[in-house]
Amino acid sequence: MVHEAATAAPPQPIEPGPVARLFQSSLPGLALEIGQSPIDEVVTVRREDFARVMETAKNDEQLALDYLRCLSGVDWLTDLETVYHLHSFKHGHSIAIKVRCPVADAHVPSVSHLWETANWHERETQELFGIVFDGHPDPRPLLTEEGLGYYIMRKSHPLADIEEWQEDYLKTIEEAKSQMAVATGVAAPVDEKALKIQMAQQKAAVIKKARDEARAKGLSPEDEKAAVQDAIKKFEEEHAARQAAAPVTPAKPVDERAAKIQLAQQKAALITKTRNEARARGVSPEEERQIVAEALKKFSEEQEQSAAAPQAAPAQAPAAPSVPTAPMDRAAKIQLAQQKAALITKAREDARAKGLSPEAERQAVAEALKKFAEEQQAG
Amino acid sequence: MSLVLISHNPWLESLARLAIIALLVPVTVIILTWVERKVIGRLQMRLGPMRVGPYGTLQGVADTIKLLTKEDVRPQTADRWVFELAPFVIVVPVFMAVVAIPFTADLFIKNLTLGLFYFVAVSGLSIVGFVMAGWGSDNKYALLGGVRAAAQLISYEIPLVMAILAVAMLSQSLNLAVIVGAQEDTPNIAYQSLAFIIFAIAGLAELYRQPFDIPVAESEVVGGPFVEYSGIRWSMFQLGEFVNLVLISILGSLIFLGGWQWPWSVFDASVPVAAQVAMMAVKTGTFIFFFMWMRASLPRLRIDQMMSFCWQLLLPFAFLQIIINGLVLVYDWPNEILIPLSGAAAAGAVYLTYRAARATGVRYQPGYQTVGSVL
Amino acid sequence: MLGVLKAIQTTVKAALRRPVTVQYPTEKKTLPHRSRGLPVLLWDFDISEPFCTGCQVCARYCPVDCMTVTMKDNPNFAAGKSKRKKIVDKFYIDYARCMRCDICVEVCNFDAIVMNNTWQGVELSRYDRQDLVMDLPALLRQSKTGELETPFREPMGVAHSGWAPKMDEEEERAAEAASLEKHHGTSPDKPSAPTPTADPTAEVPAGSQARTERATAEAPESHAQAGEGGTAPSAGQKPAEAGEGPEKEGGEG
Amino acid sequence: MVIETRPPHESDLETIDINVNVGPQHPATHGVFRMVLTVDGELVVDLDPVIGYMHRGNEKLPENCDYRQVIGYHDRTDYLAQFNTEHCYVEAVEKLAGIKPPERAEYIRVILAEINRIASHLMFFGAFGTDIGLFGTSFMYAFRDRETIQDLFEEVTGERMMYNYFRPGGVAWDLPDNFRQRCMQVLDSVERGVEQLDGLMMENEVVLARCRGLSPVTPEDAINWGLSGPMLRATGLAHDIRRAEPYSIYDRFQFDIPTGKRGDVYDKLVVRLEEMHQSARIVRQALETMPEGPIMAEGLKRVLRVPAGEVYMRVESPRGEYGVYLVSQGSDKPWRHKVRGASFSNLSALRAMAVGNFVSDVIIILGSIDIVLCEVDR
Repeated sequence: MVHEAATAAPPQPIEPGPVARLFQSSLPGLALEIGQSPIDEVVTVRREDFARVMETAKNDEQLALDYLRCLSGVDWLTDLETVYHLHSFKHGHSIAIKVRCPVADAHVPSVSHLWETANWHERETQELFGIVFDGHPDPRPLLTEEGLGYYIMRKSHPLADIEEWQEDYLKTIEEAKSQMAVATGVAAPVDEKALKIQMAQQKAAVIKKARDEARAKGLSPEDEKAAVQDAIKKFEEEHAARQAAAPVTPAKPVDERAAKIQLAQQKAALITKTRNEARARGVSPEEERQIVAEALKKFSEEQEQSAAAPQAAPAQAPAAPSVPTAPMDRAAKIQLAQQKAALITKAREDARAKGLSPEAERQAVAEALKKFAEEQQAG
Repeated sequence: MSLVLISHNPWLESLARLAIIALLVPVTVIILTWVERKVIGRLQMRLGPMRVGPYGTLQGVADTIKLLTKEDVRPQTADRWVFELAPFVIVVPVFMAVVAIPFTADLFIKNLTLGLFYFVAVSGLSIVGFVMAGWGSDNKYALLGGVRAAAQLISYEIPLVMAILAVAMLSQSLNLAVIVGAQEDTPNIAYQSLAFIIFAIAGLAELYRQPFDIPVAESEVVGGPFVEYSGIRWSMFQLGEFVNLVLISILGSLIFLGGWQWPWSVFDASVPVAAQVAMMAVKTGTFIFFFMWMRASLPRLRIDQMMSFCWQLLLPFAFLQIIINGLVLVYDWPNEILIPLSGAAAAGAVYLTYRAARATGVRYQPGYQTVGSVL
Repeated sequence: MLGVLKAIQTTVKAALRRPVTVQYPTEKKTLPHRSRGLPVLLWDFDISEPFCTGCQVCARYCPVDCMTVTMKDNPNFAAGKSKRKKIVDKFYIDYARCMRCDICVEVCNFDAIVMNNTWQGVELSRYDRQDLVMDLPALLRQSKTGELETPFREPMGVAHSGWAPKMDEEEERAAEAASLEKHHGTSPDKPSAPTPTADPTAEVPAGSQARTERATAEAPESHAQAGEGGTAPSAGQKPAEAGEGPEKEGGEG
Repeated sequence: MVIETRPPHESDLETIDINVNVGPQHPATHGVFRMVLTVDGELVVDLDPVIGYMHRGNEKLPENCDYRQVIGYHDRTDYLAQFNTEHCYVEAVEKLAGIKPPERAEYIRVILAEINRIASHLMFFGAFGTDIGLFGTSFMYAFRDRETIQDLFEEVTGERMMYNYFRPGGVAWDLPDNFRQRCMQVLDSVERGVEQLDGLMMENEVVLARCRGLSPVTPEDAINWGLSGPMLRATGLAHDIRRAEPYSIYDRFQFDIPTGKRGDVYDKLVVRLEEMHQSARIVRQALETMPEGPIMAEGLKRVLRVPAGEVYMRVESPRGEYGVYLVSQGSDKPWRHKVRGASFSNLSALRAMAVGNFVSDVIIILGSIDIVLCEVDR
């Protein structure tokens, strides 16, 4: 097979490029939307005749697009688009074929029977975008685990801002800010970012719950989606109603994570204690398990009483970042450093006044520092 | 027993000698781990251990301490006694073999008249240990490794024994001291060059070292039967392997390179003990270096290639060597005829392996599609 | 067997060549001039205050957001000693998160932050991840004590800050060459980034003068969100005049 | 190619095929990749690859980053050929935004990308040697040369691996003054190292016996599976994006495209070894004709806003075709940023290539694909 070096299709106004013209000739009378990207030509096709276009793309003599380079999904909020970049080894030309489908009915015919590599690409797009490829031999998710419930690459899936990753570190600053606000009596600024994230998580939970109910009732996929949609709408109205009813003043966030850890540790200690007693008494494994269970039940009842009691002791602010030394000797240290710095500048000044070379200057500074250190010991 | 250690009472005497061996062998193993890491490091253009002690000399000691203090874990679903006894089944036969191997004319524990026979019988036992370790640790990799070890060690046992048999035929005795004595003027390597080649390759396979480290291939079965062992149990496998390495090297230098006498015995009869020890050290050292050298430069064979290499090539040529010895002994031809005969057979074997390896394909230059620049 | 012999011969030939190991703690490889350790701040010895004015441009452009910067009014400015109206109050860099992508050094208008190219910048193992959060004194320590001799700053010709060349290359090359002879003499491997600021004899080369005007004029646009923590500067307010005083202790070899 | 898996034989001694988990934590999987092998004795009856352990959302996070902050993500998708991946992304942004980088910047990019290809192939030979059984020898030889290359990169960019050195419109800063002589010195020592690797592995009968004729791939299958790079060229197809669709200034250099004959594991070794020499050849030509001058396009504003549009830019990375499909809506953040990793398609063909061989062969076949898991899972 002779491979002449195909020159990149020159960018032209939207009148069809060479490959697009081939497409038009081999598929007469088909609605093709022609576009031009900096490297390849782009042909947008309706979903109904997508399968036929792909058949001809692969099997047609003139086109012979036998190499599927890249299959990517794009989320345009209103509808989902899949882009197929194809290349022909025989003629050396390449083209991008696009097909769109509405978000509600995200179905696209699969092309894994034409190109083997589409198998994995389609599985990945399916789990990240939620576009169902009809006729795919093995639609298991590829990268994420089963039953994730939401589609990561969709724009609707909230991308939490980077602050989200620094919770404990930022909590100290939030704490400091809210304490300072309380001290000065100014109302603590409402933290909309945390609110936004909470809202998104609740929404995802609502969607999941609605979907499970629908599946439990055994509805067909369409009305399952309808059920999910109105669940979301209901959730929004409630939220708006709650918002209007009582302006939310954020209660000081009790640090539940630390409390939870503490609770778990207490439980673990309790379990080991009861188990050792049971074993000391030489009890058979079943009774031993009952004893541990009772101890746990007793422990959880105590927890309820203590929770109903006045608010748990306010969680102590986690250690402020890296202020290890006691403030007193830090000031001394800074003071020492400043003296040293002043000494260095003075030594440098007179060295330069004498016009010494850089090395001699550095020695002068070093001696000054040594002398200063000896004075420190002596003093 | 000319050299008397403590007393003439045979029990006390052998007890003293066993004590020495029990002390001497672990020390040599510790030194050997250091030597191996240094030699392989040097072959790979790096320094090897340098941090523990001057030039890393205490590395072996540090490893031993780590292994002894490390907790030896046993998987819960492991077959308890099979798992726990496997290391002993591998190590004890090796130490038993040490008893029958004379290091020099009078430095040995017990020079048996059937020394070679005893050595071969005992070293065959450790194969059971591998299969026990493989089955006992209830781990798929260990199972695969154990089965591979059984296949390899059993099939390479036979050429090894044949090579030793050929030498024993020549010197008409199974007593190692007599064999060494027989090599007064010319070492057996000259007479039995084919047997020497078969002994070296089969010895390499017995030690499951490169290119025959299929049972413990770390990229395929991740350590084979030793996967689930740690701490002192794993160190016993390591001990067994290195003692085996020393033993086969010593045996090789005894029966092929003329033991502790050869170059001296050509000039004058009496050979001082120091010279004997030095001679033996040099010869064993060359063998050990040869094994380490192979480890640094050869990749691993596939299991079916290894098996076919043993059964279709090593074994027939081992029998050929025995037939040649038989002819020479029966018709009383002078031993010197063995040199060309055995040499020719060895050359034939080498050529056959060369052609077999090359049959799978010759290295060739890639086909170029020379398209100049588009300018 | 020829191939096997060739392989064996290769390993032996390799054994005869000198081993290449560098025994790290005792002998250390000399770090190249541009080596990127972790970011540190520079200390202006003449007015004995950091160069950083806390303008948070680096914190905004950091892809992993590992910096937290707060700003305060500069006491020296009130005392008339320094030109900087604002000075950095608290500056935290979380070394555990920083990926050393050098974007902060590129976007800093005041050349206040630089990549540490000494071994201390790399030897930072700690027992607790919290200790890797460096506060202001820790960040300034190295340039204060003069360990950081020649930090690498890209030559002026390049999109120094703001991804656009601020001035033409010849003028800047001339400015570099001038300041270079004065301090280093002709060092063989011309450190490609001599100190950009003026040399002590108060003769301010045109290059750095023009650059500081442009840095202040082009205050970070509306892009700047309110920096979290502490009094966030309103976007419009012009950061202080860049301190251009005599050459920095850190900068001078 | 239809794979007939052998029907389980009904001997009287009922044997079952065991599932061996060549798990995410295994020396031969070059990272976190898991193969569930159904094994009958030593013969692999079925293979189910499991990926996704390294999925870090490299396509979702850039939708929240400035166009310059995204470069860091490309260093971490293919961590053995960062300059090639950065080159691809940066070219994509330049094509969208219509920026023309100056000549010197193009030369710097080509030189560094080609040296990075040598470093990546060296890494392949090191890892492949360990898979096949060489006890670390090939690793040490390959890494000694790779260290010299990494030192050179550290002198240019300051980093040994995650460079973040290319920018849309040029490169971050200029080369050091002694770069030309240092580069020649590194190339010579690396070429000597490649000769050493060649001597150690390529004519070694054991390597020949194990790799020759192992899972041959026909050109039609290679195209159907979407293979690219050395995997494709090993089957005899001379498809190299630097030659088929020349980007940047690759059309100014003379170099050959090595191709194999039967697409088996040995051909892949031969092709990669030869590519290292060709890359050195390109670098030498580029070093002679590299002009002086600016290294950053003019008139770039502080915040780079890319006009709306889309582009699928592909580059010949050491593993194959590395593509970036960039869709922008005109803001300073990309709307959709899809990365086509070469190892993703190459790995999808593993099952078809591996079933029917021995366990030790499957390990080499996986090694010969030279996968980088971050590129597969993104």
